Amino acid sequence: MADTKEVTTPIKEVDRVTIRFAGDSGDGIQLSGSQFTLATARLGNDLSTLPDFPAEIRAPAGTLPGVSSFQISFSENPIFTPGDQPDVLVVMNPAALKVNLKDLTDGGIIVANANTFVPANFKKAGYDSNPLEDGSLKAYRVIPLPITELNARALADAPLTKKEIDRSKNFFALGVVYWLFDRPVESTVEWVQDKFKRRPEIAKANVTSLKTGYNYALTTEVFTSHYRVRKADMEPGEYRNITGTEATALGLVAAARLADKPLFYGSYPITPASDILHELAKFKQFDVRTFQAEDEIAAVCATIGASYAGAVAITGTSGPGLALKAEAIGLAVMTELPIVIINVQRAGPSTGMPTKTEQGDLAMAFNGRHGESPVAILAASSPSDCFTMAMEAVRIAVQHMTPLILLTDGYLVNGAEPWRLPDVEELSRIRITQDADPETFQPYGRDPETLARPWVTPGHPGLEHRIGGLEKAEGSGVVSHDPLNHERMVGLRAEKIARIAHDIPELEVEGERSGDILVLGWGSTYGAIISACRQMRTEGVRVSNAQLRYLNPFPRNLGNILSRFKLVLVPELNLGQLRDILAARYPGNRYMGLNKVQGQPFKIGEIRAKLEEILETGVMV
Amino acid sequence: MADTKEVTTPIKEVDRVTIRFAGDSGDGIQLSGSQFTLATARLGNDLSTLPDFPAEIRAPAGTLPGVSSFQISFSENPIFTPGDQPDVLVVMNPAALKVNLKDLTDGGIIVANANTFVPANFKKAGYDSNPLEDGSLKAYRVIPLPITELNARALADAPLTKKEIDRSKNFFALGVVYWLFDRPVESTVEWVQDKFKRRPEIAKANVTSLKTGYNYALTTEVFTSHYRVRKADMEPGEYRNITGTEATALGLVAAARLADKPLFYGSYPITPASDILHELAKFKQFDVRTFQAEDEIAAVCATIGASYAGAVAITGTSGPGLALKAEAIGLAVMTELPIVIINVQRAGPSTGMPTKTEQGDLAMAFNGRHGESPVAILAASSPSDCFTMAMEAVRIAVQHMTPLILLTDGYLVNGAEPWRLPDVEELSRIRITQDADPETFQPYGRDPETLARPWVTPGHPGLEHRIGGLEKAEGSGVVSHDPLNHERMVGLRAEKIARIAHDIPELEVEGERSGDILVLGWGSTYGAIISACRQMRTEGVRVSNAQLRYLNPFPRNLGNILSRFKLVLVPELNLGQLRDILAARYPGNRYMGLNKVQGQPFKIGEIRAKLEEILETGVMV
Amino acid sequence: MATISETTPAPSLTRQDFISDQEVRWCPGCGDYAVLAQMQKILPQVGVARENFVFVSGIGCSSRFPYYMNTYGFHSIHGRGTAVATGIKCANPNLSVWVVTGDGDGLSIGGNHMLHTLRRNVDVKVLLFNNRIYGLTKGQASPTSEHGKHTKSTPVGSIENPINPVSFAISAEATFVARTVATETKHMASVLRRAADHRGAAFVEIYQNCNIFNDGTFEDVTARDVKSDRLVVLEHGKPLVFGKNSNLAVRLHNLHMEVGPLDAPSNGSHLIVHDERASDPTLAHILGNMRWPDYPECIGVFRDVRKPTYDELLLGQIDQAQSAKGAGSLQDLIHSGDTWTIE
Amino acid sequence: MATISETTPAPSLTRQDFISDQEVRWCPGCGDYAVLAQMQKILPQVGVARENFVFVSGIGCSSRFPYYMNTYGFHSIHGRGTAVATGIKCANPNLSVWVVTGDGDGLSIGGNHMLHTLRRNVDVKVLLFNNRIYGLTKGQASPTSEHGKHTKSTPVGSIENPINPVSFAISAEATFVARTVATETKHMASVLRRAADHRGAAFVEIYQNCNIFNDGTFEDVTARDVKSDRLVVLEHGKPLVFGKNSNLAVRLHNLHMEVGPLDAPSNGSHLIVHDERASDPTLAHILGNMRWPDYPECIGVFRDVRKPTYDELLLGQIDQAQSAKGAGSLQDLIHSGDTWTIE
Ligand SMILES: Cc1ncc(C[n+]2csc(CCOP(=O)(O)OP(=O)(O)O)c2C)c(N)n1
Ligand SMILES: Cc1ncc(C[n+]2csc(CCOP(=O)(O)OP(=O)(O)O)c2C)c(N)n1
Ligand code: SF4
Ligand code: SF4
Ligand SMILES: [Mg+2]
Ligand SMILES: [Mg+2]
Repeated sequence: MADTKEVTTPIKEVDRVTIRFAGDSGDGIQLSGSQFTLATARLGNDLSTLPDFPAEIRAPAGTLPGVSSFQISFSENPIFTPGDQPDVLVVMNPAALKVNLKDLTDGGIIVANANTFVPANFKKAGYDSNPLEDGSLKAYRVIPLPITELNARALADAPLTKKEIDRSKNFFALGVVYWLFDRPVESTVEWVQDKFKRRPEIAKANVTSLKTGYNYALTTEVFTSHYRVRKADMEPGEYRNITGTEATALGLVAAARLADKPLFYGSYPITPASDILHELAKFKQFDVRTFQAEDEIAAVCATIGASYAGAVAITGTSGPGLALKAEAIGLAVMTELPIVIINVQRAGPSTGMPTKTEQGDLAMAFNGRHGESPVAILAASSPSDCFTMAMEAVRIAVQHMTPLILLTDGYLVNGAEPWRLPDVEELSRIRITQDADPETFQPYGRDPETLARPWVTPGHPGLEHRIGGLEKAEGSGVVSHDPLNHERMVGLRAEKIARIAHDIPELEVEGERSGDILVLGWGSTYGAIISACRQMRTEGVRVSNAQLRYLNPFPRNLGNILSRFKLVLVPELNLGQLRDILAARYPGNRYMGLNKVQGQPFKIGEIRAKLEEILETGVMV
Repeated sequence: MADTKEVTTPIKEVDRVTIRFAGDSGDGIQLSGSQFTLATARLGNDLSTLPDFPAEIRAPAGTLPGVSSFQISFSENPIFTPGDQPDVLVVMNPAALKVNLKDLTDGGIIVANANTFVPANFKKAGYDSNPLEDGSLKAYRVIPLPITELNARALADAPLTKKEIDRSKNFFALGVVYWLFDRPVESTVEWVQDKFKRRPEIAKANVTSLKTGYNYALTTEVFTSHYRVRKADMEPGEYRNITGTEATALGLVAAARLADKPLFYGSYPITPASDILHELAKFKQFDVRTFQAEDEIAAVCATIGASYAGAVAITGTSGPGLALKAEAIGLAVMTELPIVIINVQRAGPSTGMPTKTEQGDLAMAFNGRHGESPVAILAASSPSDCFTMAMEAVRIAVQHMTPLILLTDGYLVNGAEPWRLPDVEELSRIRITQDADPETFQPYGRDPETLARPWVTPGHPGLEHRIGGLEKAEGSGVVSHDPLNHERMVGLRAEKIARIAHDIPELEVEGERSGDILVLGWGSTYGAIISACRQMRTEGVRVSNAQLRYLNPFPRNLGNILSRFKLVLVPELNLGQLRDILAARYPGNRYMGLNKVQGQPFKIGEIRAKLEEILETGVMV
Repeated sequence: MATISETTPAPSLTRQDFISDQEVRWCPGCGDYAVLAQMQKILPQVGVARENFVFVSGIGCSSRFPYYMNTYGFHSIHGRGTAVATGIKCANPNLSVWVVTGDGDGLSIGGNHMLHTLRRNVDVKVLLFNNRIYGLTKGQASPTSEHGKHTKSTPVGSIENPINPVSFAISAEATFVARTVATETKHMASVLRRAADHRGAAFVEIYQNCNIFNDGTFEDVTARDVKSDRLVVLEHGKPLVFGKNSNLAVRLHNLHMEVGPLDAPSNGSHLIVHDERASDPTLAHILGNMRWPDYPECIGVFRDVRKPTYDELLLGQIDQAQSAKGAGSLQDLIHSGDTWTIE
Repeated sequence: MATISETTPAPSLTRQDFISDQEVRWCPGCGDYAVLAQMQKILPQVGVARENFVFVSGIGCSSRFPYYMNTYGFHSIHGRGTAVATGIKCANPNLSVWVVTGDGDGLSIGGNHMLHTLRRNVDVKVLLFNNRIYGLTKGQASPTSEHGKHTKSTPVGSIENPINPVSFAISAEATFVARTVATETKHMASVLRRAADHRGAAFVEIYQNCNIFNDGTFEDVTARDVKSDRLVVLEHGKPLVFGKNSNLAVRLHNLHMEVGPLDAPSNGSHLIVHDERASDPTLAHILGNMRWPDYPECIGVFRDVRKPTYDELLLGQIDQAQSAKGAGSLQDLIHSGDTWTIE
């Protein structure tokens, strides 16, 4: 809890707080988290959240693998990550404590449901004695509350079963935390009343639990003080909190609308990409046609077919699925059809750690197909940026007639942040110009600027033609085995992708435009990098940062930017895939990797630590 | 026909000759070519051959797409390619002339079956008038022979149908060429007699045609002189002419024998890899178990299963198939099982030009899987080198417990060259040491030197264990989601591959060990590169060359070699895939690409031309 | 650009209109030519404008078919024609979509997509050119090759059991299943014509001779001199009578078929009347499983039932959502959920 | 290293010997537990040494099965268990190879490998845990999900037609096809036991409840109070009699099944005697196709026939080559063909 200032009342003002709620999958942790988030957002804090689900669907209650958690960081300042380390840990059982304690900041607060710290439970979590009592937590401020009991007492008269009563104890805990951080309970009360309108007795019990928790914290003196985080200075507008998944889905729907075409989404379920399918399946009124294919290959092939027939056509998957789609993406390269392949990266290789995040698929996005098979590549940098980049993906694919890979990852799609809602009127239409005159029509004729071929779909009289995976003659598109034609076509396909550089924004550098160190990240490392660099700049360190969201082609000013720094530090959640590509494309610069492959996002502190190490060891001289 | 010297007899001695036989698929072209090759080999010339098949199975007779050809180059000196341009073109019909003329060297000889140059035929080939007569060939020495007619006359008394008689006209043509290059007909006579022992009347006719052709050339004065190429100075030993496909198959069989294990080959047919399957299917007496899978994914998965159960397990395919196998190769990476994936590269992307050669899959071999998923990579450099590299592939895979990709290509596998037969006693055994004591057995324990885990196969009591695609705990191999374990395992898998560098030969440089220009190729470009560089060195140019056959890891001295040259020229049949990898791995050197993407191998002259350009433009200064 | 035309017949199309400008590149004598010719002949009769036909294929000799049709065409990748076609149909259900595939393309690498396309009842017409061999790759065994067959990949004989394409399609619950013979041009034309009219997944197996790598593979039943005694032509509502002089019949005895003279005394067996429209697939299964030399083989339509197609249901759900909720407003969608305002 | 032991029973294995040290990670209440328990119970009886068992799986909740078996185990990738198992069997036919798969793993992404593994009669035992849902990925429709089913991926109902796994396996010509119910532990044990003894491709569908994402999906036929009237237990050589008081029977009427009281008058229909060993798959098909609510559903062994297995034939060809040509000499092989000598 950086920078606490004593005030005269028992309320302390702090500028940033990170809280983690943790408990069994069945403890309603995600719900508590999202309610706290909403209340916080309404107060005008900037915030960022991240849930963490167990790898097992529902491991036995009280076990370590069964622990679920939700982290929120909120601040009066702009915020880009859900926080490196929680300041407060709310744990509903011993397993939750065991799993999460290592992340808690020194001197942090632990709010624990003391009723669950009985021998059977703490042993299941691997404790020999009760950690709340054996002194092992003395580095922290432990607040043990008999939550189950207090909650049951509060609801003694409710017309509910014991199980039902128990199920509302997360609201009691939430009430306590609301008081602790001075949030109003109203938004949650409204939500509960709406959610349980058909079961008013449950609604009532939850509200009672919530308020009782709040009041309990207020009136008893378990906390010596409580905290307030001031409103952030956010751009005026309407906001909602949005996950990367939701933003991706909305971006696709919006893009299809803006292109005035139906949206086709062909996909085979895979964690953590499946939720895009679930989201899109809800939007049938927007003429969204979802197809759950029999496998990833069918998904991408149907997507190619849908594109051929004129839909805005998307397929989404995660690493293993992208590998399976490789051959068919090559077909889209050869047929020059616009499809977007969303790859929600997860920790590999192979099945790896499916619920964990990683940036291990960049090299595959570039090179994971046989032959010279270039595709456009984008990466989203934050949950809400998924909206923008999904729209950009569609725009670029259809305007440049190319398959495009959009990289996100597990961290991005599950994370959430406030999103300032765009006005639909402000979004620009996606124009597809492809008049084709039957007299002069050339299936592989090209737009002189973009080199895009026309997107002529079946149903147009006089334009009947055949396409396919064999090499095409320039212009006519008929099958050709001519050696020089092949070389020209290989060149044209590469050049077509290269020219997208004219149609994307230049890379922006934060900090000085030239200097000693540029921290250059891509995709989801944005939050940690910008946070670390801003912090260090306030401390007077000369470090600049930039984040790549357009990866193939790179922004046209990238080479120039790189050449203006003595050292380019490239933090990646892999062994250095971007760094290798930069070294090949822009030789002559000095690159250094900061590579983490732990299935977890960067912490701000890790980026800082690396920068400090660079400054200290004087490698810069 | 470089360097002809006049002698007193009408025989001219020449040091190298390149002949191309061409005709309809049904004209027996491949047969003529292989017979000529055998006769030439027996004379002690060094040689290299390359067939060229039409993309269509059997296009209509007399059409351009139906033309098949066979090229042989032979010399008194060491020879590494089938020749840039034929000196002699033997054409059995107008289409064959049309397709092949552009390659003929200026002043070259055309032997044509004049009987086929009738209007119906030469029009089918796209000629308006008879090219043998209209003066359009005056830059060449045209020898029109009425082969069909002469052959029919020679066999007037044979007890054969007209069709059967016609079918032997290729032997007539062959006889003419035998005389022209002073080869004895005996080897072919023997072959014919053996081949047609059940149909002696056919055997007799073929022999008659052959001898009549020979005598016709001898006695008529259609040729003003004939040619002789002296014996090459070849290493003593027993030789056979071998294609890349045959050498690959033999290498695999040999390796399995040397490892004392059954050979499993799981594959799905695809041009140009299918022939490996066909070859291996013949070797059942060597305990070769071929499995024609339902697709490439099943092929690689069965191969993984076979490896798991203890076979030397190989899967072979071509580009599109390698793309399909990507996900499963990741499984072999995670389970650290030894499999060899042979990729016979062809021109991509997508279906591309399936019968044409290319080196477009190197980047995919390196990066074509999700996550950090390193595999070993080798490439064969000539047809007979396929034997060596197939054995090396098996040796490295099983001794280092890793999937390994062996890259060949269409040019290599169809090309042939004399191969000095190894003595089986000289081949070293492939030792697999993996004693595992049930008391201490660790499925992911590692050899301290290689980091290989033990290859313990089902059937061993007390060593029962489980493996799979989820991340493994170091040592025990149980499923682990521990962040630091993951990072360690990612590192170990990378390091295991890196350490193979200690177990492979250093890269050899031909020419000076340091200097201005190093021509660095990989795989099948060997022949063109070494020929060009040797030529230029004899001409006094300071250029060195080296050929990579071990690509991941690179030979341990590569970095050092690269740093000793001012410029590294990297010729590749792609857009620069190796060059990019070198630039990333060994920055600070100056690389230049020589890239050809025409579905065809490099010509010696193309490498020379590039070197000359470099020397002339003075980029070196 | 011209807009998508309705599915009304162009005034007067002829066979010629369906011939593309590409030279046909099959081996002389290949069975594929006959299918092409019949297809070009029947399409003008189907009542669909030329621009609304799409031919999709995978890879194989047979899969070059689309190049020769002067319609929209997509020569995709090996085994995936059905998947590509599914996407096309979802994007534009107005199109008449045909998939041309081989025994390798459709039943080996593409077997799974075939299965799922058929069970979903996607409205595509699948023509499986069965030559019991891999033609394009020059002669390996295919999933329909006979047990024991010698091919390049099985030099001492195949050790696999062949798939029966018709049985496969019936199990997959294709709503239209038929078999014909490339050399029986009239029969083939009528089967193609019926497939064209079917709404839903139509599967047609075509016995096709590959004269280069598997010459005569179906001769045992299709040769001129034997075919009338070895091919039973199925006709809806008619008993299974066949033979040179219509003197033979197929009878059912319990669950087994028996073949004998039409006038043989019934010993517990009875003549079967063919019923394409049976919702129960049992009869179709039994007929599909009749294989030479144990039985004569059946050609014609085994099954023709109408069920809602995938694309009808897909678009139906969209229509329903739109009539229930109105065609979605993007502004509302973006502004939905728990929002708040910062001023 | 110890050498591969012969397939003789280790002296005295017990259930305990087959329990691995890994904590079982399925949801409390999941149907998978029962299968695991029965498997661990029957394996000691099979007469195969523990080290010769291999459990292979793809990905899914069910596919975690191998971790819990103290045998050799391979948790491969999604849908590919059967292909991996095929390779294992080719490399070492001595092993008893089991594939554990789910309705998604085995019939969606893995459908093609399943088809080809069964038709090749590879000697593997496939257990398909059918819970009619994707469990591991948290509740999408699977290829066995009912038409109209609401799931995460089909919020207004699935528009696909489900695959019937037993019919699929019968069409694929699996030589052993059975169905059982995870909650019927004794029946399940006996079916698993028989699968273990079968030589050739054995396919067992197991009705398995996913209490988290598809609770009660088979309750209609498996619930305690209805099951005796809705499940017909197949027994070879016995008529299809069922019901609480064995008072109901399944009869054949032409090609259709009829269900009624055992003592109903035969109006052209007749009682069927179950014949697992029929080479003709028709009866098995008809029985497999009986689905609630039109019919009671059959459990037990639909088909059990012996045919040469893929691995027997593969190794047979090798033996034959070796006895004809002798175990190949590498020296001869390398020196074969047209060779010449340079001195
Ligand atoms: C991914 C992939 N694998 C393999 C091939 C090679 N291939 C092309 S066609 C074919 C099989 C052809 O047989 P079939 O489908 O029966 O068609 P036919 O040529 O007999 O008409 C194969 C294996 C390919 N093109 N792509
Ligand atoms: C290539 C690939 N695609 C998708 C997935 C995600 N995935 C894992 S299991 C599964 C389906 C599980 O359903 P099922 O096979 O029925 O098994 P269950 O969990 O129900 O036992 C899916 C789609 C994956 N792991 N790999
Ligand atoms: S190879 Fe066979 S199937 Fe292919 S074109 Fe030739 S004859 Fe037809
Ligand atoms: S999700 Fe369903 S199938 Fe998976 S473990 Fe839980 S109950 Fe079992
Ligand atoms: Mg075929
Ligand atoms: Mg399931």
